[in-house]
Amino acid sequence: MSTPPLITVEQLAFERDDCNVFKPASFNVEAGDIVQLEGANGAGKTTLMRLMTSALQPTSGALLYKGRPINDCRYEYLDSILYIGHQSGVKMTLSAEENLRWMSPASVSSAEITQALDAVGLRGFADMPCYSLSAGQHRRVALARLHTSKAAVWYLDEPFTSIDKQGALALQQQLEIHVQQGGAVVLTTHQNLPLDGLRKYIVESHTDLGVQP
Amino acid sequence: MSTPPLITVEQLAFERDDCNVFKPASFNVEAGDIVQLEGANGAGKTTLMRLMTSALQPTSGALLYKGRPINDCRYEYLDSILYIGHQSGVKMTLSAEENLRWMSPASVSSAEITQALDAVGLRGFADMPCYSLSAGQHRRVALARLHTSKAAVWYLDEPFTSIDKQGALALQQQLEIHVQQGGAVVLTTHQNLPLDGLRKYIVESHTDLGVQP
Amino acid sequence: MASGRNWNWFHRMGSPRWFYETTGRWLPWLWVLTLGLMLTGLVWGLAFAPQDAKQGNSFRIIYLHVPASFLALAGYYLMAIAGAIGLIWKMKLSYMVMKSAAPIGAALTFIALFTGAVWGKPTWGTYWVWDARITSMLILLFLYLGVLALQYAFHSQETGNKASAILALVGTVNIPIIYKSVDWWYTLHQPATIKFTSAPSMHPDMFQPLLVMIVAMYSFYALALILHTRVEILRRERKASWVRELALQAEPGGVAQ
Amino acid sequence: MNTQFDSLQQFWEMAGHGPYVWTAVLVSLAVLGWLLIRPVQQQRANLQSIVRQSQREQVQQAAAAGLSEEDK
Amino acid sequence: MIAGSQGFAGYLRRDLLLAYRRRGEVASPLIFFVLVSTLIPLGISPDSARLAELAPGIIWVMALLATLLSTETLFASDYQDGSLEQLLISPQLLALSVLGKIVAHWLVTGLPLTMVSPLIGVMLSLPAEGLLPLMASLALGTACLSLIGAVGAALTVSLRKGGLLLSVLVIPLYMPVIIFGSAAVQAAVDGLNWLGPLAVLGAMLSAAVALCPLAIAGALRLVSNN
Amino acid sequence: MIAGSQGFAGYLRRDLLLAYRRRGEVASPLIFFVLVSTLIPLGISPDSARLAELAPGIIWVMALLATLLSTETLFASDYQDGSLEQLLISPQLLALSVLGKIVAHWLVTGLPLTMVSPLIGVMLSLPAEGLLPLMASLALGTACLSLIGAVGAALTVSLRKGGLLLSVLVIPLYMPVIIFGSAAVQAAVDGLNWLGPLAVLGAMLSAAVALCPLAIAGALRLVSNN
Ligand code: HEM
Ligand SMILES: Nc1ncnc2c1ncn2[C@@H]1O[C@H](COP(=O)(O)OP(=O)(O)OP(=O)(O)O)[C@@H](O)[C@H]1O
Ligand SMILES: Nc1ncnc2c1ncn2[C@@H]1O[C@H](COP(=O)(O)OP(=O)(O)OP(=O)(O)O)[C@@H](O)[C@H]1O
Ligand SMILES: [Mg+2]
Ligand SMILES: [Mg+2]
Repeated sequence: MSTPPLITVEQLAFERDDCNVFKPASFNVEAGDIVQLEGANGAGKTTLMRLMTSALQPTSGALLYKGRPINDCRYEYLDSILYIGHQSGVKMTLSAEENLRWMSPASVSSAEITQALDAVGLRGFADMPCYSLSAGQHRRVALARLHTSKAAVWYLDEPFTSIDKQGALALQQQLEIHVQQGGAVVLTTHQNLPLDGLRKYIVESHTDLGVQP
Repeated sequence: MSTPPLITVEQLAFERDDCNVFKPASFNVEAGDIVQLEGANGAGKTTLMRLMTSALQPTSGALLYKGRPINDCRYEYLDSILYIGHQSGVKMTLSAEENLRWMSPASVSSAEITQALDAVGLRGFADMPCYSLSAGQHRRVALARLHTSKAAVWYLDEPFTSIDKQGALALQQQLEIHVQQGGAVVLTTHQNLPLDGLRKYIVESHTDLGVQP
Repeated sequence: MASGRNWNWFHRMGSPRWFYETTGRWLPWLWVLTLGLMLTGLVWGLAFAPQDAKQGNSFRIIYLHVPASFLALAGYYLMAIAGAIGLIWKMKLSYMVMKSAAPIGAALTFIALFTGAVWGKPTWGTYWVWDARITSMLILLFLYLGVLALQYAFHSQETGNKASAILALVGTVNIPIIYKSVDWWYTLHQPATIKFTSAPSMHPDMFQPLLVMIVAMYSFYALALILHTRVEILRRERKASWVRELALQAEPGGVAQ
Repeated sequence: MNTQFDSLQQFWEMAGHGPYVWTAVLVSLAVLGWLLIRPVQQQRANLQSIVRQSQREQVQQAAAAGLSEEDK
Repeated sequence: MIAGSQGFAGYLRRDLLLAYRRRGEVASPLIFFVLVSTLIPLGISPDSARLAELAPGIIWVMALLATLLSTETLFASDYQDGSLEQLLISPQLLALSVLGKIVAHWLVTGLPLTMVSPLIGVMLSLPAEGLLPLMASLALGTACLSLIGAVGAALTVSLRKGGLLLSVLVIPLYMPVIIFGSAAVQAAVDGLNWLGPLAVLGAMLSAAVALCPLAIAGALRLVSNN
Repeated sequence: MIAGSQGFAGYLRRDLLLAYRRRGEVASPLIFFVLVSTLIPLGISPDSARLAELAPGIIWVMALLATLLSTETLFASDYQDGSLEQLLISPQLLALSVLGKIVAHWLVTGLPLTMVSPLIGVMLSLPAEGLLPLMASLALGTACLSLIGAVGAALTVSLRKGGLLLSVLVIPLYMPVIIFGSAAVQAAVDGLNWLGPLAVLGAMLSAAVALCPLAIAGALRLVSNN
């Protein structure tokens, strides 16, 4: 018997007001994959991603982790994922360093924290409160988690928002390294990513109300 | 005597904690210009733009509107500009329509409001409260102001954030039409814009603490 | 231009460096004056002044209570005026003065309240009554605390300064109203049980040390305000070259810890 | 002028009012003293840190100068 | 349209609409007022003679708290979503737009509170001759409180979670209002002239209307300037 | 590290750090408590005999309000900046992490409030024998209030600006606490046995510690599910 895929999405669907948000989704995520959820504004990418992190409960369908239903291995699954959403959970009153300290696993050392902040280009800003950071710097604090996390699966909802060109390049490299080391990435973005082995999953709005530009 | 430029930025500087945020900026914006403020994260683009909208008071330097200091013609100037920042001023509890109604000049008719919402692809979402919109839809509500505003100068801080590809194309066309009609646009974005006649102004961080990726 | 000349003194006074150097020359004298007067007044009041006929020795608390009360109130106006000057003429030095005046004023108000409360126990049999003056003093403490809290709530010095200056100004408009209304409130409700001993005819032997203590407290206030302001100046101007030279003179080693 | 008290003991007790008077005096003096001592301490710390910083910058400048000479 | 009236009327209308959207919540100061007033007999004594003595003071203190709590959010959400910045660069007189917001605030808090106060008065056994003065003094007084509170709200708007800091800043400034407000009611109950204290409240209100919007405009420009 | 203690201790530590960052503001419930207590004499009467009668009730009502107001923001900022979502998908027992947050909340509000209450007691002429029962009942009672209030805060967190709605939800639940709390103090002042009411408070607290975190965890999951 072959090993089951890392994550299996089986006819996953979510209803708001008795109406599916997107067409039920089915796909696998394997170690080494970068999956880009694609779709117009309002198609349901964020909703699907939150379902996959188990923050939302699906109305129907199943989410399997290594072949087992998510409810049977909830903590194991949660321990192996990392999610950065539109709102990144960065505390405005804490400094970048404190934020990262708090959002990283307990086993991460101070040196690693400093390294991670350096890596996202926040050297010198580590002890400023986050409300005095620029939009991009703020986002970088959240992205620094990618350097300290031990999670195998990264869920990134529009990670490139507000990040400048060099930062975006660095992040793309980081994603590639992560999947080369056997991790997996699920992300959304409206930009074209020149990444090897990128797979796309098109999220289709279920209603006829999708954005019509 | 030649007519003075629409907007003149003269050695404009802003200090935080006795330290310039960016190297003093000097440039002109003429009718028909699209000026892109470029610079790494934290270089000071947002700060410079807020100075130009007069939301911030500069520490030194001058901002001229049609050759006159801004303080002599404040209301005239404010009447002719439109600013959409990182935070767009969209009220979560109001519907898209109500938000746009409120943010548009009093002379705009209901039909124009509906048209504007259609134009940004929000037909069918007009009367949903904005907290149930997706990130991109939310941003589109703010951008709908561009359709109803009579302002000549648009200040747009990262307008393409969260907007999908088709939306971004439509926005670029809109900017071009605006400047062809004699308007002017000052914007920031980290993407490359394939716009004719785009001019760049590089914002340079004054400190040695800029983001080092 | 002529008017520019007239304002020269004003701008010179607004220069932190001028303030620092001038007050530097006064400081030794102020220290001597303050400590001398304080010591004289206290020893005189506590040990030599005759005891009060009705209140006995507890009356000696007056030598701290009244001077502190005076300066607590005067200090608020000084703080508000400094804030106003800062807001109107954008003078950095006056913000520094305002910022320094807040903790001093709050501390003096606390002393007035504390000594008053302790004094109340032997004379009235209770630590606290809602007398008009006492209530006003308590409100004054709250006003000070508000200014202090706002000052430190902002990350940016300057915003904190300006915000608390606005608050201090609003408070100044309100203080007379507060005092008048509290007075009126008290006369409306006045309970018969307690009569404030206002010491109508104080014996000169009691009064002279009080006078000394009042002068001492003014001197103390000046000293404390100058010391606090100098700290602020150094902190704000730490990059200026005159500060560096000065620091090298004062602490040539600079390596202690 | 004479003291009102015959002995230190009496001065301390103040005919029963000692606890009140002395708490008031000691607390007041503590607060007043704190108002004077704290700025003096802060001033010293400030001066020291300014000196240290300027020393650090001198070292850096020297290093930079050394480097540029090597470049030549 | 320069410095036209759109600023005042526009913000007044918008804030009323926003309030209508959250109408469940706008009723809250009211319900807070009613609920807390019912806590008092629980905590103190259900004896009606005793309650009657306390009623003017208690009602006024609770009205003050209800207003204070609702003032807190006057500018906060506008600050967070960027509307405040739009207000600062709108081509209208800032002080007037701000006044529009405050009037809207009073219409959805102070006014309903005034309307419901006779009910509370009856519940706390306030004698009937105190009811009219209670309403009159609350109407004037809560308007003062909204104006003064708005100054504090403006100063603390950029501080995340400034809620309780706000109370520290403004409660001392509220004291004259509560003194004269409760005194008016007490005077009426005792059969004295209650128009005097009421006139003082009126004077305070005029002063506040004239000065507070300016202070608020200054404070808003200031705190957003960083 | 699955379901380890990091959830509880981690959130406890983090929230204490956050509180320390805003320490000026954390002192506020305290100052609020003191300030509002001074409003009472201004509104009612400076007469100490009268105040002494009211003191137990007033102090308890004010403590309740101070706790209530600070509970409001327990989850609000976490919800807005996305931290709450992170909490929901963290590999720890949700109820424990939540308990950590609540303990931190009590340490920065209920505890200081308890500590300062004798001062207020003295100012409101509470007889000396009431001071110890006041502190004991406040210590137990404010912990109850924090726990119950957190349930309301969790339920209202996703409603924008749920501040006052919260009070409507939780004040009725607070009533037993305030009844037994002020009864304990009153009993002591009247020379009766005050350990009885205190024991009831203790029992309520144990029940609340056991049940509230579960209710809160449920409410948070529910509320964020849209
Ligand atoms: C907490 C309690 C008290 C507070 C807050 C307080 C406050 C004040 C204040 C503000 C003043 C200065 C008034 C002015 O500037 O004109 C003052 C003066 C004075 N206080 Fe107190 N006081 C308190 C308790 C007492 C007690 C218990 C006594 C004596 C029984 C007392 C006796 C005096 C006297 C004799 C004066 C100076 C005479 C005068 O200026 O009228 N005070 N107090
Ligand atoms: N409120 C503030 N207080 C203190 N410093 C601030 C504040 N806002 C921004 N800064 C600092 O000022 C600098 C410029 O910030 P600004 O927001 O203008 O950058 P930006 O060019 O817009 O960056 P981005 O591309 O990330 O949006 C940054 O280094 C930032 O840390
Ligand atoms: N809290 C909510 N309540 C009701 N409807 C919602 C809510 N959040 C999102 N929606 C609706 O669900 C649909 C999907 O939203 P979602 O946020 O998943 O879109 P998205 O693909 O992430 O879009 P974007 O590219 O703009 O981020 C949208 O039509 C949106 O209006
Ligand atoms: Mg999305
Ligand atoms: Mg920016």
